[in-house]
This record gives sequence, C-alpha cells and structure tokens, in this order.
Amino acid sequence: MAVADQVQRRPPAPRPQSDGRLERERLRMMMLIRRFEERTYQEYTRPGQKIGGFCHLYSGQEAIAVGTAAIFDKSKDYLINGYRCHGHSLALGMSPHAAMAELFGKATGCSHGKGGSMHLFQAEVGNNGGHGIVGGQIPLGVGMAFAQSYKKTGGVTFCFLGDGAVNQGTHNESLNLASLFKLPCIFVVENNGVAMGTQVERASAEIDLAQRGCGYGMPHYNIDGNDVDVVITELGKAKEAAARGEGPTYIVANTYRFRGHSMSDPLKYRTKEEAERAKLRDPIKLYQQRMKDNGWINDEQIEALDHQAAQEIDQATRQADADPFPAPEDRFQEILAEKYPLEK
Amino acid sequence: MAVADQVQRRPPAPRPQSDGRLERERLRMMMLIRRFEERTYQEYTRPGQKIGGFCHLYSGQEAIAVGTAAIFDKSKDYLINGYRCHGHSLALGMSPHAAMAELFGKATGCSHGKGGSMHLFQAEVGNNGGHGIVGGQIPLGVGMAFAQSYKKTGGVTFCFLGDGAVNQGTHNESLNLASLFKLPCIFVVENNGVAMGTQVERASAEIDLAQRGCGYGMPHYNIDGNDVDVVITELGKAKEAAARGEGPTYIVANTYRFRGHSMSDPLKYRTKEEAERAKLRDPIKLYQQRMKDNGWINDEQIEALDHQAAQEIDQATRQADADPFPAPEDRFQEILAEKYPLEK
Amino acid sequence: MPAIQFREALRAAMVEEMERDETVFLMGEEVAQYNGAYKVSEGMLEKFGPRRVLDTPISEAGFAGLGVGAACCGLRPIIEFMSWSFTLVCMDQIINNAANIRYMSGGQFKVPIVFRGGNGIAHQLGATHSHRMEAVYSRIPGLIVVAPSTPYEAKGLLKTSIRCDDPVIFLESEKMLGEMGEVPEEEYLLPLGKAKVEREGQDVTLLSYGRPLQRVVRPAVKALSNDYNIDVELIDLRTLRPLDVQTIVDSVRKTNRCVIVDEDWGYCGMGAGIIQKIQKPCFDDLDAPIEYVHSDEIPVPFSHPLEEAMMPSVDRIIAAVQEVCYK
Amino acid sequence: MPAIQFREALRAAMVEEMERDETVFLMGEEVAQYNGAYKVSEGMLEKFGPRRVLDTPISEAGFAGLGVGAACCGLRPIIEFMSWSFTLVCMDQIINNAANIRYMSGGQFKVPIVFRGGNGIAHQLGATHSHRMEAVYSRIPGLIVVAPSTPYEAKGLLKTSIRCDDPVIFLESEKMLGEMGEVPEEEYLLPLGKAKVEREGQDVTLLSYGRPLQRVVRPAVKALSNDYNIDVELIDLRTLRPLDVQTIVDSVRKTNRCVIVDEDWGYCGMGAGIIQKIQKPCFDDLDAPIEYVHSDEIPVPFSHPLEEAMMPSVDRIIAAVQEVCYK
Ligand SMILES: Cc1ncc(C[n+]2csc(CCOP(=O)(O)OP(=O)(O)O)c2C)c(N)n1
Ligand SMILES: Cc1ncc(C[n+]2csc(CCOP(=O)(O)OP(=O)(O)O)c2C)c(N)n1
Ligand SMILES: [Mg+2]
Ligand SMILES: [Mg+2]
Repeated sequence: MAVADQVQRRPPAPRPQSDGRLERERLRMMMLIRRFEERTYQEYTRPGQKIGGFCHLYSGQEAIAVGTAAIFDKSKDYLINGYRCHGHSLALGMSPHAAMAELFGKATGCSHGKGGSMHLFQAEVGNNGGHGIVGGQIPLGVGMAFAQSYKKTGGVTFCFLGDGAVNQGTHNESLNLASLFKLPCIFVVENNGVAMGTQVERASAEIDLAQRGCGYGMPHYNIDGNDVDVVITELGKAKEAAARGEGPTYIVANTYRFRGHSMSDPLKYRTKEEAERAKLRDPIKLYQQRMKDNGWINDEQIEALDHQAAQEIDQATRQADADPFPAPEDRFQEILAEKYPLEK
Repeated sequence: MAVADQVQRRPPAPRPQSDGRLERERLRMMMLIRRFEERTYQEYTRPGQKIGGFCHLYSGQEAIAVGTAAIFDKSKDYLINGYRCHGHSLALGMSPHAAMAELFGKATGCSHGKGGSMHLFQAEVGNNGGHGIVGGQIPLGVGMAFAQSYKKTGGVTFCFLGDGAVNQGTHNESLNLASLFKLPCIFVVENNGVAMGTQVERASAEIDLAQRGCGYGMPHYNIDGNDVDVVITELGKAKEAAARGEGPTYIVANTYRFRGHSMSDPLKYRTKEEAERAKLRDPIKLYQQRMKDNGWINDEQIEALDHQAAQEIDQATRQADADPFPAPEDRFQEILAEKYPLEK
Repeated sequence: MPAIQFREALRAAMVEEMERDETVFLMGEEVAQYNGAYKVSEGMLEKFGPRRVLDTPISEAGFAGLGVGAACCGLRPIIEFMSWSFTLVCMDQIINNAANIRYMSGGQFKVPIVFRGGNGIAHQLGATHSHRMEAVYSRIPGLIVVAPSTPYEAKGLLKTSIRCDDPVIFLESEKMLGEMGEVPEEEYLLPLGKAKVEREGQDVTLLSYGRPLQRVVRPAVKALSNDYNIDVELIDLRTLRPLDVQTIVDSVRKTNRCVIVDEDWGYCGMGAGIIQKIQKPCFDDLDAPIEYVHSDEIPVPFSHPLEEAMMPSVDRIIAAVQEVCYK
Repeated sequence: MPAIQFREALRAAMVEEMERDETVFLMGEEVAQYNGAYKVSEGMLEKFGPRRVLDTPISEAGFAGLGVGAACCGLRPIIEFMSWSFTLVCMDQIINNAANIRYMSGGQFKVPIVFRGGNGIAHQLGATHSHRMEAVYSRIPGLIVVAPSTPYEAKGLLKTSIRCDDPVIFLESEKMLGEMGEVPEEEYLLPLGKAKVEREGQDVTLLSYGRPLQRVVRPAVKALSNDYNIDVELIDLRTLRPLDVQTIVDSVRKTNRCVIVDEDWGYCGMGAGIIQKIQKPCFDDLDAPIEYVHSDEIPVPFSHPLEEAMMPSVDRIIAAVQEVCYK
C-alpha cells in the first residue's frame, strides 16, 4: 500500500468563507484530468493505437496538480516535472486538445509532436515540462528558481519528482544547491508508493520519504497528497516562505497511482485489496464529499460536471485525431535557435 | 576553521590494559606518514621536480588512516578511498618505496607508474585504491561490500570520502543502496573542513555533515578524527555492527588538512590563526602526549622514532629515484585481461 | 533447431552461466519481482532467489558502480540497464571505473562485468530515450562492445561475455526482444572480436550490426539480390570493440565497394569509427567512396512519421548500394 | 597589438560580455573566492560580486543542470568545469537537457549557455582526468562545439559563444592557459562554424584544433616547411560542430592530401568524425588515404615518459605528412 496510509497526516487548514466557486473549478479540473487520462487509456489500448511510446497516467494523483495550480501565479511561477505530466499541464491551463494532439504526435500538439506524452511544455504559463529521465529535471528546477532569484521576479518554482527519483544522484546535488543558495524552489515528491513495480520500501532504505529531505537545512515533511485543500495550504506556506527568501522546502505528498506505471504494466505487484482500499481515498471522491458537506455542490451538478468534462475531452480527442501530422521536413526544425556560421 | 572544532566530541573509550607496544607502532606509522608527505612536498617543489600531476598530502589527518588500519583485517576487509590516499596506503603496509616510486612514475611503483599519486593500489592487502573522481569511489565501495556479503567472507569495507564528496550524486545513491541491501560498508567522511578552497559551510547547506547521512536508515554521527583512539573505538563499533549483518554506518571524522589541497594551492583562504589553532590539535602531538602520560614512551624514544622514519623515507626515495621508468612499450600492457578474438 | 525469442536466448545465456558459476549474479531495475521491464529475466528470481537476482532503486550510477566494485572483488555481475540511454547518468562509473581500474592499478584487478540492456531507437520514446551509445563506448580503451543481431548470436555472445574477464558493453534492442530465431539445444559459445560474414557476395560489402541489421539491412539485401541483381557480401560486425578489421578489409578488397548501415547520427558516430579503420587499408581497393547510411542528425522526434523518416530505410540502403555500384 | 595570456583572453571575453549583458553570470567550482582553479576568473568576484560569480559545491550534475534551467528562463550562464573529464558525471544534463529541450518542446525554449573548461591531456593527471571529450559532444545534434587554439581565437570565439542562443561546449586546455598571443585592444568577435585557413599551402591539407594545434602541429608545419620543403595548408577548425566542411573540402581539392591531428584515441574519435565528413566529397581528389595522427588507444598513463609516448608528436606528424606526400 502506498505510504499515504502510513504517514501522519496534517489536517487541512480551516476553510475561509467561500461561495464554493473556486472549489467547483478545482473539482472540475480534477474530473477533467481523470477523464483525459481515461480517454488516453482507451486511445492507447484500442486497436489501431493512436498513441505510441511510453504513456504515464495521472489518475489518482489529481489533487496534487490541481492544488498546486490553485496557488500558482502564471505570470511568474514555474512548474517542472517528470514524465507523468498530463495532469499538471491541464491544471495549468493547457487545452486538452493541445495535450492530446501531442500524445498523438500531431503538429498541433503543445510540443509540435516532437515531445510526446512525457514532454508536455507550455512555456507561456510557466509550465516548463515534462522530462523523461528520472531525476533529470531536478537540477533544471533549481536553475529555474535560480533565474527567479537572480532576476528578483518574486516567482517560485514547483519542482515535482516521484518517489523513485529520490534515489537518483541529482536529488542530493539539487537539494543541497537549492538550500545553499536559498532559492525559491519547492520540491514536491509525489509519493504514489511505487516506482514502476518497485515499492518505496524496496527502493528506499528509509521508508518515511520526508526523511530523504533531511540533511539539507530545509523543512521537510509529509502531507496528504489526496486532499486538495491540504496541498493548497501546505504548498502555499512553502511558497510564501520561498518568496520571502527563506529558501526551499521539501514536501512529500503521499498519494496513490490508480493505473499501471505505463501502459503495458500488468500490475501484478498489487493486491486487489490494496487497490480497493486506495479507491476509498480517491481524491476526487473525497473532495466531492467535502463540497457536498459544505453545500457547495450536489449530485446533479457533479453529474453535469462529469458529463461536460467527458464531452470536452471527446471533442479535443476528435480534433486531435483529425489534425495533421507534422510534415516530414519539420523534423529538421527547432533544433538550434541560430543559423551557422554565426556572426554576432 | 575545520568543523573538527565545532562538533561535539565523543571521548575515546577507556583504554584497556596495554604495554604500549601497539600504540607505539601506531605512533610510528603516523610519524612515518607525516615524514613521507613532507618528503613528497619537497620532491614536488624542488627544482627538477620528480613528481608530476596532482598530489594531495595527508598531513594532519593521519589518525584516521592509522586508526582504521588498527582494526583492519587484511585477510578479508577492504579499504577504498579518494585521491588523498598516501596515508591509507602506508598505514595498510605499502612500502614507502612502492608508494614513492609510484609518485615518481616508476615501473616499481605499486601501480607500475600508471596510476600516480591519486591511484595507489595494493590489492593483496585489501587496499582497493586511490580514485581520482570525487565521489566516484563510493559506489565501488558499496560493490566491494556487496561482494563480501555475497560471498559471506565476514569482511567489511571502509569507504572513505571527503567533505566535498558528500555533494556528489553518488553519495545519495550509494548510501541508500548500502543500507537497503544491509551491506557491511562503513562510510568514513574525512571532514578536513574544506574541499580545495571551499569551506564546508560554503558547500553544504547543512554544516553538520553527519546530518548528510540522515535519511538512509543508518547510524550517522561525528567523531574526532584527530584522536586515533577515538577512530579505533568508533570505527571498530561500526565494523562489528556491519560484520553482525546490521548494515552500514556513516561516520564523519572531523580533522584538518595541514597542507594545501594539491601542490599549487597558495592557501589564501585560510588565516594564520586558523592554522595555528589547528596545529594545537595535531593528531601526532596529541597521541605523543597521551602516550607519554601513560608512560608508554618518552621524548628520546619519540626522537628516535622520528629519525628512523626520516631515514626510511629517505632510503625509499633514493631507491625510487634510482629505479627505471617503465619501458615505452609497457604502456600497451595491463589494459585488458583477455586476448581478442576471445573464444571461451 | 528450435526457434526461440531473442529475450529467451538472452535469458538462456544468463541462466546457463549462473548455473555454471556461482559468482554470476543479475542486478538492475525491475529484473527480479517484476520479471524484467521487458521480461528478459522472467522466472530468474524464482529460479535463483533474491541473493542472485536483485532489484535496485533508480540509481544507475550507484548500481553500475556497485557492479564494478563487486567485479573487482571476485564476482561476475550482470548489470541490466532498462535502456542504454540511461547510462548518460552513470557514464563515469563505466568509463572511469570499469574501463580504467585495471590499467590505473598496474593490472592488479580484472573487471569481469557485463552491462546489458536495450540500445538505440525503440518506438516513439523520444529524444532522451533513444540514444545509440555504441560509438561513445566503442571509443574507450578497456571496454569490449558487443551487439548481437539474432537470438543465436545473442545467446552465444552473451555467454562468452559473461565468462570474459574484461568489462563488456552488451547492446540489445527493446524492439528485437520478440524476434524469433533458431538456437541450438546444445551449449555453444561465440567469439568476441570476430565479425561474421553472413552472406558471401561479389559486388559490394555491406557492414551492419544489431537492430538495423535485422530491421532494414537484411530486407535490403534480399531486395538487392532479387530485384537489382546486386550480389551483396553482408557482414554482421557482432563486436564493435575490438573491431574485426581484418574480416572487413578482406571483404572490401574483394568487392571494392563498401556501405555501412547503422542508426547512429553519422558525424562522430559508429560508422565514422569504422570508416576511420578501413579507409586507409582499403584506399587502393575502393572503386567508390564508402557510403554510410545513418539516421538524420537530429534529436529523435516523438511523432511516428518523423521518427520513421529519420531512420535508415530499405530504400536508403538500396540507393547507397546503387551509388557505390554505379548502377 | 598587446600580447596576453590565453587565460586573460578568456577572462576578457567573460568580463566584456558580463559588462554588456546583465543576464550573463559565471558559476563553477572555485571560480569566485579562489579566483579560479586555474586563475581564469581571477578578480571577477571582486568586480561583479557574489550574485554573478558563484562558487559551487562539487556537484557537476547539479550546477550544470542549474545552468540549463536558468538558461531556459532568460539567463545566460557560463558554467565552468574544472575539467571536461568531470562531465562524465553530468553528461545527462548536457546531452538530454541542454541539447534536447528546445526540440522536445517544439521550439518553446532557447538554451543560451556556455559550458567551458579544460579539455584533454594536461600533464600526468592520469586516465580519469585526461579525457578528450570533443567527439562525444560533437556527435550530438543541438550542441555547438568550439575549441580555440590561440588567445585571439579564445577571446573572439568565447564572446560569440556567450551571445549565441544555443548551448556551446567550449573546450580549453589547462596547458594552454599561460600561452601568450596578440589580441586587439578594440572589441571583436569571431564566427562560430567557420574554420580558419591559418597558413595557405599547396602540398597537403593539415587539419587540427585546440591544444594539439598549438603543441605539436605548428612546430611540425614549421619543420616541414624549413627542413622538408613541404608546403602545408594548415586549417584551424575552431568549431567542431557544426564542422566547416566546405573550407576543408576546398582545401583538399587543392592539395589532394589530408592529414588530421588531434589527441583523441582514433577509433570513433574526433578525427574519425572529420574523415566521415570528407572521404566522400574528396574521394576523387585524394591522392593518398587520409592520415589521422592521434593518441595511442590506451588509457592515459600517469608516468611522464609513457604519457609523452602516447601522444601525437612532431615526428609522428612529419612521418604522416611524408607518407601522404609519398616523400
Ligand atoms: C535515469 C532513468 N532510469 C530509469 C528510467 C525508467 N523509468 C521511467 S519511470 C520509472 C519509475 C519512476 O518512478 P517514480 O519516480 O516513483 O515516479 P512515478 O512513475 O511513480 O510517477 C523508471 C524506472 C528513466 N526514465 N530514467
Ligand atoms: C567529479 C569531480 N569534480 C571535481 C574534481 C576536482 N577536485 C579534486 S579534489 C576536489 C576537492 C575535494 O574535496 P574533499 O572531498 O573535501 O576532499 P579533500 O581534498 O579535502 O581530501 C576537487 C573539487 C574531481 N576530481 N572530480
Ligand atoms: Mg512513484
Ligand atoms: Mg575536504
């Protein structure tokens, strides 16, 4: 079972007075991401497979991306991520069409079909990707925070990584650099309890992953990554500290991955009971319940949201499907920014 | 000032009844190493320089190597190290001649002149080198401990690294692997307070380096690396735990580097006061005093030991000087173990 | 001879050698409980237990170096990389440690280790996951580089690699693991450092190895023979370091023409290495410049049609052969 | 024109560009308080302060990646490596991130970063510290690779590299930093991707770059001219990727002979890359095979006489030139 169950949870902050508008939008986004991923699954597995390569679904972890987006300032913050990047991209406002077209390898994809599922980028909102090498993005994130600090933009960088990535060397180097230079970088470990088929307890000598952030002179703690309100509160605090110049924070957001690692994963390393238990803490279900308890939404409205999400995804997928592939000559474009010989 | 001064010290274990024989041998070895390094310094800097390349002296850190050697079982233990490896090699019994000849690039050097100062090896006693890439040796050390565990030899591996090496990625990966697999590996960080010209506090966000061993489920603590008895006691305990199958330990041995980083270092980053203060805790002086207090040695005997060490080094150096360089064709030897095409 | 999959051939080689020699063990990401990311090691954990088949964290530098250290101390590790692309994070362990320790110690250590895994362009894995590392490792003294092109070669070459006392870079291809091929039931080993003349011919020497040999070269050779009446001498290089220069030169001296095919980038790529070794000894024999059919010099794009377009194709090979044959 | 040291030329380029553009900063091990491991950045901390001249821990992957991330977000980092050999621990950041991010994002980012430091064999630093990385990086689409051979080239090429919007691999040599050379007082820039015909000649084209050009090639050219009556056309390649093939081919078409000199290992080395680019266009022009004078294919030994023996020498170059000139 994911470590989500085993670590102490911080309660969400007391909710401010709200009319539920923002909350409904967050719920909508979580549901949209889920629908996107489920459609992706279908498109990948159906005959005539439209999506190739590796494809890592975000179902079950939506509260983390959506909670982050809730406190993300697109005019100055950055987000950088591993390859499990569909959810974060949608949460930061990428259109399902640009995302799905990228998965299809179409010219209209957010990365013009050159990146694929693992490399969704949308620089204009601070979405700095989607990176395929486990741990390879961590130093990049530190560098983005360095740029923010150097230019005094007031922005912060949210640097996401998986529980498997804590075992890469870049983890050590990056945490130390970020803290040494007091950079506005928030490391968020999305601990879904497993790296491919390897459970945290078989990959990390220390099972409490927050302890892997120890030894760098920065706050390091666990949070419940399935509770969007907790994510907002805790990442929000870290963001404020970073923006005040207090340096980085290391947050382990404990969650669960509903689907296999990539598409071909038979999930043999899981018991049915574990999966069932995890479903009880489905972040979308949890949030729906809380919103209903607060009187911000009812079942019909939820149904309508879901229907709307499904339709939006369907339309985006059809559009992506109809879009053209890049022209063969396009493969030679966008490699270098300059022409050579280069005189300056 | 080196962190040696700033961390809490564990007192040495109560001394068992002793006639001082072993202790005299340890003192002799520390003095021999000091003499070796001072001669190396002379040979490097004198006109007609006989030693080329990088050359890192161990003066000031002798208690660590000699303390390790005191509990090292040459029939089954391993030692692996960075490039500051003269002291460890002599302490494990390498002849000053084989070491100096290597520094001179002679055929009679321990590595046939192919390794140089940074790569002293003596496999038959478990001295697995001398490695030039900062942090590169740490995974190797874990692998050596793996071999001991796999073959159930009962041996342990002492894996040495500098305070600068804790900032390499291999540090993270290796500590985790060793602890996860419960390998008999003792990580010894020789914290001399500085990596080239960068003080620990400018390189590590966490100034207490023992904390860099936190998060891997293994004991991690500081010791006084200038006290040979402390080194023996503390590394001894770690060794016993490892041999019992309890896995690795992370020990930060705090000490001071009397000389510059390599030969060309003008030492501008140090105040005279700092160096003076460090001299007061010269491990050799400290040990001489303790032995005198115990009545195990007197000033004359110390004088004699020193004289003997100087002579031994002088003879070794002269011999190394007289030895031949490898023949030019020798450069093509010892690359591969097999002949190709290879049929098996 | 029974036909088995490439992955089964690899597995058979490992199993036989592990049964034969207790110092051989297998380590890598997902090799044990998951039965291998690509099922090469399926069943091996069950057979040999967790002492000899070990899952690792995602710590390539850590476990590659662990393997080298263990090899220095009397074991014979087989280190599986999920992809050779990932060795960009652990190259120091392979190049500075595996390849150099013997030399730097004046011959005190041997380093009998096999690093193996999928190399090259698989299928829409994008720029970071599609590296062809053969030229990078073949450049390094102290390493042996092997690239099998059939299940038969895979088994025989891997067995020798495991027994070899030097560090071996063993390059497979994820896309070949399902390929079937005949493999003898009785034990056999194949030599390292020996190319194989796979087809004798008179008109042109075609050099290739590994995945491109299987994917496009063999089909091209068939087409050249059937439709173009060109009689190709096809050489499977099998070992890329040390390169079997003699076999190549002998062939070129006969055919007076040479075409190299790989999926590398060309410039400073594997084929460039081969050209460097043969242009001088074959200078007087060559009736045409050496043609080198390689991938386009671009990062590997994700989109399927772009990826397809960048790689050597049967057509490109036929065109290159026609060019050197002046037909 | 005043003569200055190579290191001063590098420093002048950095200082001028940092004065000109506030987004340029310098980062690396010992570049600030220590004034540079080899004193290239001497005085720069004092001049620009700790915001723009930064010491790092020994974390090459960390700070190389930091630089790439910063470059993606509007800065122009200069990342100093104490040695290019150490990039074996951070190659992923250079190859997968610096070189690929632009492409993988469909052109959303530019990556204006310069990685610089000493490359190649210095003096008895042994196998791990003597890597020549030019072929490894020149193979990679998305990177620019520059190797200056004089203080003049160093300054002009580094200034352009800093202004360049693509990632530049800038290869210096620890052993050249003290070399003196004339450098104009007024500002100048040199183009990337353009070789320089350093000496015109009729008999043979000699190609080299960087340290070997300065250490052995120029002396050899002098001796060939004075003592052997061979008129060499000497080309300083300056940029290794993209290679200025046209200038090379034009020269070989004139001289009909070509010798390449570098300190790489030969097989799959830099010279092999160059041979691959020119053997075909020059096939009909070459009166002799291309000679490639490189280091012996062995790990770099520590011992001075062995190290000397392994490297290209004036004698080896003269012999190679004589061989292609059939003299
Ligand atoms: C350096 C490297 N090694 C191995 C891989 C193959 N790989 C891709 S994802 C993955 C598991 C990562 O797990 P985790 O970090 O927990 O992230 P999650 O997939 O759970 O989101 C592995 C081993 C890789 N991409 N990069
Ligand atoms: C990967 C790598 N980066 C940089 C260097 C250059 N270098 C050699 S020693 C050294 C300082 C290491 O300091 P520390 O680990 O504290 O060991 P000490 O020299 O104090 O014994 C540096 C930066 C190297 N050899 N390897
Ligand atoms: Mg995970
Ligand atoms: Mg130190």
